[in-house]
Amino acid sequence: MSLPDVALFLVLPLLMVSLLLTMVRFVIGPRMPDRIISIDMLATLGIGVIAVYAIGTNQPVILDATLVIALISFLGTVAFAYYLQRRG
Amino acid sequence: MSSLILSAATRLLLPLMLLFSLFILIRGHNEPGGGFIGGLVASASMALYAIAYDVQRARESLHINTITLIALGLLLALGSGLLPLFSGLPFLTVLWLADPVPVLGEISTAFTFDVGVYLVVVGVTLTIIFTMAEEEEN
Amino acid sequence: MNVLLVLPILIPLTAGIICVLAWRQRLFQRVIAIVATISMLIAGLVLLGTIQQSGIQMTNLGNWPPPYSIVLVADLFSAIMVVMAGLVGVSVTIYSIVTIDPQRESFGYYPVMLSLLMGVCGAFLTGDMFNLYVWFEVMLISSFVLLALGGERAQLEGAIKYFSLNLLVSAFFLGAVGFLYSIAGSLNMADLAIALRRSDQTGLVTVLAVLFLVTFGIKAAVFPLFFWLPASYHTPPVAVTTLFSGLMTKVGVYAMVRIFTLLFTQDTDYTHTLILIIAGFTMVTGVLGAVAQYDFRRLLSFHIISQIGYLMMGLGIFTVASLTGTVFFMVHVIIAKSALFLVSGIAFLVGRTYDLKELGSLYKGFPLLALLFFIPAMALAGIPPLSGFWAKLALINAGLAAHQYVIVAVALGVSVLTLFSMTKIWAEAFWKDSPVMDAQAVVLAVREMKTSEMLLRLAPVVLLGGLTIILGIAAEPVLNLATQAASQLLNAQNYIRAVVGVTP
Amino acid sequence: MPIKETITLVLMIVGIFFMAVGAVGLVRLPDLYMRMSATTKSATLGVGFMLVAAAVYFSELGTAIRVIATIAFLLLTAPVAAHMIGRAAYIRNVELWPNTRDELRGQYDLEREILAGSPPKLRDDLPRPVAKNTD
Amino acid sequence: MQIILAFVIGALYAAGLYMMMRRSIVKLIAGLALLGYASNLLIFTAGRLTRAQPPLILEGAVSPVPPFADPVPQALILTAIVIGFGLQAFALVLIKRAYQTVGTDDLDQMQATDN
Amino acid sequence: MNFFLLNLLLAFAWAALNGEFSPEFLVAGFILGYMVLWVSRRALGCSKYVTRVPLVIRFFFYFLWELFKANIRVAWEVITPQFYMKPAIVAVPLDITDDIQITLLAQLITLTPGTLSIDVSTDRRILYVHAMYVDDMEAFRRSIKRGFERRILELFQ
Amino acid sequence: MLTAVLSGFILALVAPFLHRLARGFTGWLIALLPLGLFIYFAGFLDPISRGLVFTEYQMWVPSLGVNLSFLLDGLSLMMVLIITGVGALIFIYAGGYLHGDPNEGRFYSFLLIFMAAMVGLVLADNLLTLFVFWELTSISSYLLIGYKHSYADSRAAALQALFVTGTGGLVMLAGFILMGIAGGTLEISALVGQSEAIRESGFYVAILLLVGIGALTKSAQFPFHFWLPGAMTAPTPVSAYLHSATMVKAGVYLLARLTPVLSHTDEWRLIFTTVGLVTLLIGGFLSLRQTDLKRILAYSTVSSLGMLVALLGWNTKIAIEAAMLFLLVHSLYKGGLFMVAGTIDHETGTRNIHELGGLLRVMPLVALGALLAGLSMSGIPPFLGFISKEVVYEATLAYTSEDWQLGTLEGIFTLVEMIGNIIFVTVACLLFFVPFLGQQKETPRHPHRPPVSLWLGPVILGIISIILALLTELPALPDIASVYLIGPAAGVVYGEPILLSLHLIPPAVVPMLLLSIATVAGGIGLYFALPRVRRLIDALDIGERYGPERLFAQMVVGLPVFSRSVTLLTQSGYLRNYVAIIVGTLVTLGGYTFFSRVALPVLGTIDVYFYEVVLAVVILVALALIVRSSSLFFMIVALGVIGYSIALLFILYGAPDLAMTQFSIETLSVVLFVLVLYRLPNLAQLSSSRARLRDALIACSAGGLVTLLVLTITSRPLLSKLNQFFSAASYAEAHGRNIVNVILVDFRGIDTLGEITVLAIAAIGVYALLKLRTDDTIGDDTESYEDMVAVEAHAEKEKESKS
Ligand code: NA
Ligand code: NA
Repeated sequence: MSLPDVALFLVLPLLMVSLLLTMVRFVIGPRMPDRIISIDMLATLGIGVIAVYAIGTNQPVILDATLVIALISFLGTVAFAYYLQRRG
Repeated sequence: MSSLILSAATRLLLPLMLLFSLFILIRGHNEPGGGFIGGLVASASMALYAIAYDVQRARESLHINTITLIALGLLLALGSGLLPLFSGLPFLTVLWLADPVPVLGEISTAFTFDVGVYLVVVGVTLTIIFTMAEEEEN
Repeated sequence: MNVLLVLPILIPLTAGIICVLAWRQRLFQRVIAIVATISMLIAGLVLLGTIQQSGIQMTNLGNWPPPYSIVLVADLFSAIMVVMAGLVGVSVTIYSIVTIDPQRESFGYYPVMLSLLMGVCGAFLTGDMFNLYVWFEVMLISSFVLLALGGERAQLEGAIKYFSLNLLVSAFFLGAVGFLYSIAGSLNMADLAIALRRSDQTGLVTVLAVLFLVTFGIKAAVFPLFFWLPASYHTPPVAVTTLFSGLMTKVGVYAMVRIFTLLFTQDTDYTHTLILIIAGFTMVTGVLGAVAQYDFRRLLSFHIISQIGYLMMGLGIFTVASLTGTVFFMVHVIIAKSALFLVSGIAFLVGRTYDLKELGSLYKGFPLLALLFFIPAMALAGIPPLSGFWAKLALINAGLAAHQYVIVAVALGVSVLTLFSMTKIWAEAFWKDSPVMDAQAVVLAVREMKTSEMLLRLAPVVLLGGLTIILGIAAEPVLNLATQAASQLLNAQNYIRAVVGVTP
Repeated sequence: MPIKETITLVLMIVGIFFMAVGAVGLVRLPDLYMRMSATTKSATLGVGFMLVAAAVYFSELGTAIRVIATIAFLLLTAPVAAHMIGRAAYIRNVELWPNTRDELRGQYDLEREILAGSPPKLRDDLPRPVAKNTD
Repeated sequence: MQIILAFVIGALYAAGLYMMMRRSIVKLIAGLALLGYASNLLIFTAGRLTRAQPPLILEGAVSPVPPFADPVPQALILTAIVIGFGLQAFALVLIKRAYQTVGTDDLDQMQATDN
Repeated sequence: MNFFLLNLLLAFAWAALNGEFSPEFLVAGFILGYMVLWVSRRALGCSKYVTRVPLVIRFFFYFLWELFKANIRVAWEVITPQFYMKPAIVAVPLDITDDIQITLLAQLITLTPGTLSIDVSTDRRILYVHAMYVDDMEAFRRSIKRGFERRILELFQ
Repeated sequence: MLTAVLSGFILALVAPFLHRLARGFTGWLIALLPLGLFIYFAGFLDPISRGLVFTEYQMWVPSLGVNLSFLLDGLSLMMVLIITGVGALIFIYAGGYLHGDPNEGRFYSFLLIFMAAMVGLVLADNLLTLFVFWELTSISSYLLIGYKHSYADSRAAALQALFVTGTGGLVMLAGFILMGIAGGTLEISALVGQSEAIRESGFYVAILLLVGIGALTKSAQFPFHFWLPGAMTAPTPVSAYLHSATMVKAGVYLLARLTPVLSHTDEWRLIFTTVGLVTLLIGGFLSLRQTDLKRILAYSTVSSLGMLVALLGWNTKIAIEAAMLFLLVHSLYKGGLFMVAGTIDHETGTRNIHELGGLLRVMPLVALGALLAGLSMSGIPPFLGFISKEVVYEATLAYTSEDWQLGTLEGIFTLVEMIGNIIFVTVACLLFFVPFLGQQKETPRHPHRPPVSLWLGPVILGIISIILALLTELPALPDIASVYLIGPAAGVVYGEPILLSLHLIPPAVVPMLLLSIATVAGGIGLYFALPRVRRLIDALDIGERYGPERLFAQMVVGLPVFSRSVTLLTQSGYLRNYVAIIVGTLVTLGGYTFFSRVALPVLGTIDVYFYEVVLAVVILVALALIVRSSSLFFMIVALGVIGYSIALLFILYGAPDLAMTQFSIETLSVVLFVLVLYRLPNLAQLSSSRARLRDALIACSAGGLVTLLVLTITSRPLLSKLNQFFSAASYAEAHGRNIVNVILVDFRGIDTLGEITVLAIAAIGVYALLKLRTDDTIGDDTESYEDMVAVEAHAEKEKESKS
């Protein structure tokens, strides 16, 4: 098993399992902040997926996307928190 | 209720994000990126700023009316397309500067067009977000 | 290269940008808008002349060879539509100057109106399916803004429906374009025409044709997809309604005509019969809606639908004669309907209501307005020798020649109902004595208004009303043009050759 | 396996381990605050490892810089996000695990938008901040 | 994967349309957003999926090394996404204003001006 | 002066992002950085950046170690079926006063698994931290103050 | 001839201004035009009697086969002389009748338009040109009937007339076009030669029916007759001119004009004879039960028109002669009688026959006019009416003159004719005896001696009737009626020249004379028996209660109600219904097309990786949550999940640009959502479970269709030439390595330009929508919501009160 294969067929599926677990929390909640941290986690996992996929398919270019996610997804979470805190 | 931690972090993030947005804009012709994504990242930074502080401050730090920014962006994009008409070429034909400019590399009307896109995206996103946020604050 | 083709898009865009830069300069914006729309009209006319002289015009934007670039193509039909856009633009702008309130003017009314015109002209001129989508969206967002600008409750309620259903169109359109690309691997209409003619997946192509039929059908407000129109068209200022009625649905019809003459001609027995059926129902439901109305503007709005049926009828019959009818009808209905909407606005101005039961005494008190209503109204009803008569005659002629008796019968019946509802307006708003306002009060109300403002209000109506008469009495040149346009439409090879240089 | 690939592999495995821990923690831990403690950190650490793995694997300066930038951004932003959510959750009365001792109770004054900074001591008698439960 | 995505797209359309048919004005927004996703994914899938390199030309090369993803649907979707963003922003504000003005989130209460 | 440093930093960042530390890129980065700073000058206000490189490096490794330690602990907690934690929200009195420093402290605390800065009091004198393993509240306060806070103070002296 | 037609239209344009100058003399002044035309056309009498025809041809709209071609032959000449001659008298009459009316100028305009259109109609040789004028007469008639527009019944009558004749006209238009298709030309003169072709084209019956309906509506034939009595709300000059002398003759004229083209078939005879006779009877009987002078005249006009149609339907040479003669005679006496009725109304303020009496002393000259016309109408010598009645009887009797056996059909025809004529006599008595003789009664207005303009017309028309009759027996003078008018006209209709010789004095005691005498006797008898007969007719109460008029009235009320219910059905106001219908349409049409034309795709092996499935699952789960969620916030978060997952999909399939854009947009969308939805309520569950099921079914079938399409389309590979070109040219020619970006800014730059325009406008829209919020922004032609709803309530109330 070559490294890319490990990345694609071992690490990536594990990441996906993590993703599913995250979705479990997303679904069961119980409160909104739980769901927000789920999608925060989702973004983090996304970065992981991209990194692993970059290794697995030899595409360094897509690592640029991680930068964008790292910068931007934060804004989403902040907005959610802002909303959560103020809504009433 | 503002957050000290968020405000302080934003002060650091804002320039980084703006810089990054320019980076994405400039290399867009050759690598993933371009005016859209660049513009979106730039507006994200300002949006963050507006959330961390307030819209008024964000508007002031921009120094330019967002709607004017939109118009300027459109004008730049349009102008880039109009330029070739003067050389008898069809609208939106890309013209290249003979010599490459340091850093930016080879300059073309495609690039200025993309800069226009960047400005429009920033202007639009910020107009929308600022207006909405001001509405909320009232 | 051909600058002429780009001008109808560039003029409103440039003017719009200037207006945005001069955000609070209302006077300046008015001047810019007038100059821009007049220039558009002139550019359109020059384009029309050029095409008549030297055939279909094409420019490949970005200087890439077609079918890879986005091309702007203008055949006679496109050019006629551009001219109509210019005409409506000029009329509406003049009318707007006095009727649009300062608040709207200082919140981007003119730039948005100009961008609507830009989108409309883009849609008329583009030779690329996805680019058509983009122009549709330009048009759409501009219309959303114009519709909602002001934020009155009725406007918002109308806008929500308009908005939702039109976004549905966007979703369908986008999907359909995606499918088109995924079947034919191209986006250029002429190139697609070749590819679809050669395609062995004729069944799928027909399915796509139906998808587009529904998509553009919503846009064109045909039965049973027209709901957004009567829900919203009567809510914004009349200038906006006029702009919409003159151009928005017509873009849908234009697109329909374009693709069902250029792209989807494989299974005309099925597709065009379907169009014919839709046309019939559209005419009937539209006119019934109008008959049911007692509100000046809503009645007119329902008529838009009915008229769309006639336009579709010409496409469905699918002969040179019938398409001639469609093209001529298009010119006629844009002019007549715009005039009527503007009249409704002036009637409101005098009577302070659109309710036909409340309106009245206008014939006695404001005979000029009565005349300005009567002419386009009769034109719309197809009374000779006004423009509508020739339009209907051409369609009925074509229908009978093609043995499409049912649709002809429907068209004639609807014509009667059209007359019925036009005379209803006439009887209620003009002949009848208003329960709240006698003729003297009307005269006073008219006198109270500034003469210069009244002149600006009436000028576009006089222009358009005059055109219905001219178009009626001197129908031949325009019919001739329409015939040429129709034969260009039906002989798609010319279009294809003009764009990609080869014929299928 | 060459050394570069081995390092990559190890980094990836460590990374996925921490990420998985984060995900499991997210599901398992009993209250929101602990879930946040677990995920934000573990996942950030994990993803950091993976990014470094990629940097090692591609061994290019450009990629490496981007990776470092990404990690830096993550380290900078993730805690801010956590703080924002945690604070909002607390203000919105998201339950603490029953055994949690709480020195923050009663410190928020939402009307005046201030958080009191009085000397720390346990004040179980004070009411929790009043805020409507809306989600 | 195209097969699975075909079903995902179908589900997105179905859910989007279903949400548009609800009476709550807020659900309408969700419906519109879902339709946007659906259309984008549709173009993406209909343009054929490739587990391949992005359509980028590497330094030193003059054309991308096959197999690479078709850039055309990507460009189209990008345009569509951005347009959709603009429309969505407007939709949001419109709906909020409507809610404030009409005073209800029930679309059935917004039918007086229709016929 | 601080601006100049930050600008320089940005110039390097730019060059780094481009993966090319040629003079052109540095100049360009400087110019672009200047533009960026100009745009965000209000946001930044005046703040003191004293760069003590060795301290930073030491601090960095200290932090990494803490991070790793805490991670292992949380991992253990998560993987093993039983829960061992003793959570508490602890009010940590602050000696540092500067916004950036407080933020840095809060960030570091949050980044360490098992602890989470929830908020800073409006008067900036107390940091409220949620922690999973608090046997003794006072001991926890001390550990924060002697660990991260002391090092940050050193860093920014 | 074109000039003759146009002169009327042009004068119509200036008439109101002329009226401002001429004031009381406008009628006289304007009458000069018809008089001039009359004289001009009279000049053609001689050449045309010698068999010449005059044509004029001017291209108009050749693309549609419409030319301004005019034909002046015997038929059109007679018609045009009636139109201009009576017209001149009517303008004079109108000048007196409308004196002082504020809208007098406008009235002349309408009347002139009518006259010009009528002249055009009878002169036109092109069917469509004829139609153009035909419609113009309808419209001008509409405006004239509704002249007293303040009155609801005037407006209703105007609409009724327009509706009936307008509908008929449109039907006729279809017939004309079919005739043009069948005969290959629209020129009537050329169609005469194509009559064989038309009869054999398969369109014949259709043409006959369509054109017939046009003619019958215009000429007020049963069952379309009802509009004519209604039209009596018009000022009397209009009734006299349009609704007796000219416009209502247009249908008869058309039948006459098309006789050479369409007649000589059983269908022709059956249709027109039957309709004519039925109308003759119904009109006659109904005229007896009226008490309003004008309505009496109107029904008797209906009856007369029935006679004309029946005669043309009968289609023999003599019948045609009789029709032409009666047409002329009727125009002369009925026009006169209307003017008399109008004068009485004008002077006394009433037209009710029971309120009138003894007017002979007040207005002797009017009485003279009435007497002359009445005598002509009764068919008493020496009036042209007498000759006409003789010829009419001859038409049916002479048909079998060879063996003197009256067939059943002929018998019926003759009988009906006779009943009709008897009623004419009765009506003539009624109109003269009741108002003019006996005791003078108290009337709303005290009658004065009317001015010359108000009696001149009837007297002149009566005198003409006598002169024309006398001329038939004076060898020294030209027999104008036979040689110049009826002969040439009948010749045109018959299809070959007719040498006609009418006689005032019958050559012998022929059956016709006996019938004539019997008719007059019967008519006078009926007059005296009228009160009893009237009761009988009232008891029968035909026509008005169950007749087509009632039907029309119900339609006028019912049509809006029906329309409203249809409209409410479609335009329900519920967005969800709209979406459901639109999607339903898409699914139905698309599904039908798909399943009828496309083979279901054969699915290959599912080539899929675990991580891809997970992403799909995540999307589906989030979808399910959105659909079921009741929390707004949850919805937003779930949308974010879908957006992020799609972005990841984009990464997996080689679209980093897309992924980056999707991520950014998604996040910014969240910010927007959060900012805006802040104050919106949670997701209420408002629909019933049945509605939810229905919607779910529709939505799922739409989704299913999309899925099927995607599967089918992607089952074959795509060869994209765009991709090939772009990837080859991106670096080499456009100098960019990121092909997607190069497409966006270079290959398809205009898309991007449009797209940023969309963004810009959206931003302006958001800005304006949020900032522009004052309650007084309603523009000067924008209604407020309350007003709109008020209209709605109005309509509802209306509907309720009607039902
Ligand atoms: Na921690
Ligand atoms: Na979104």
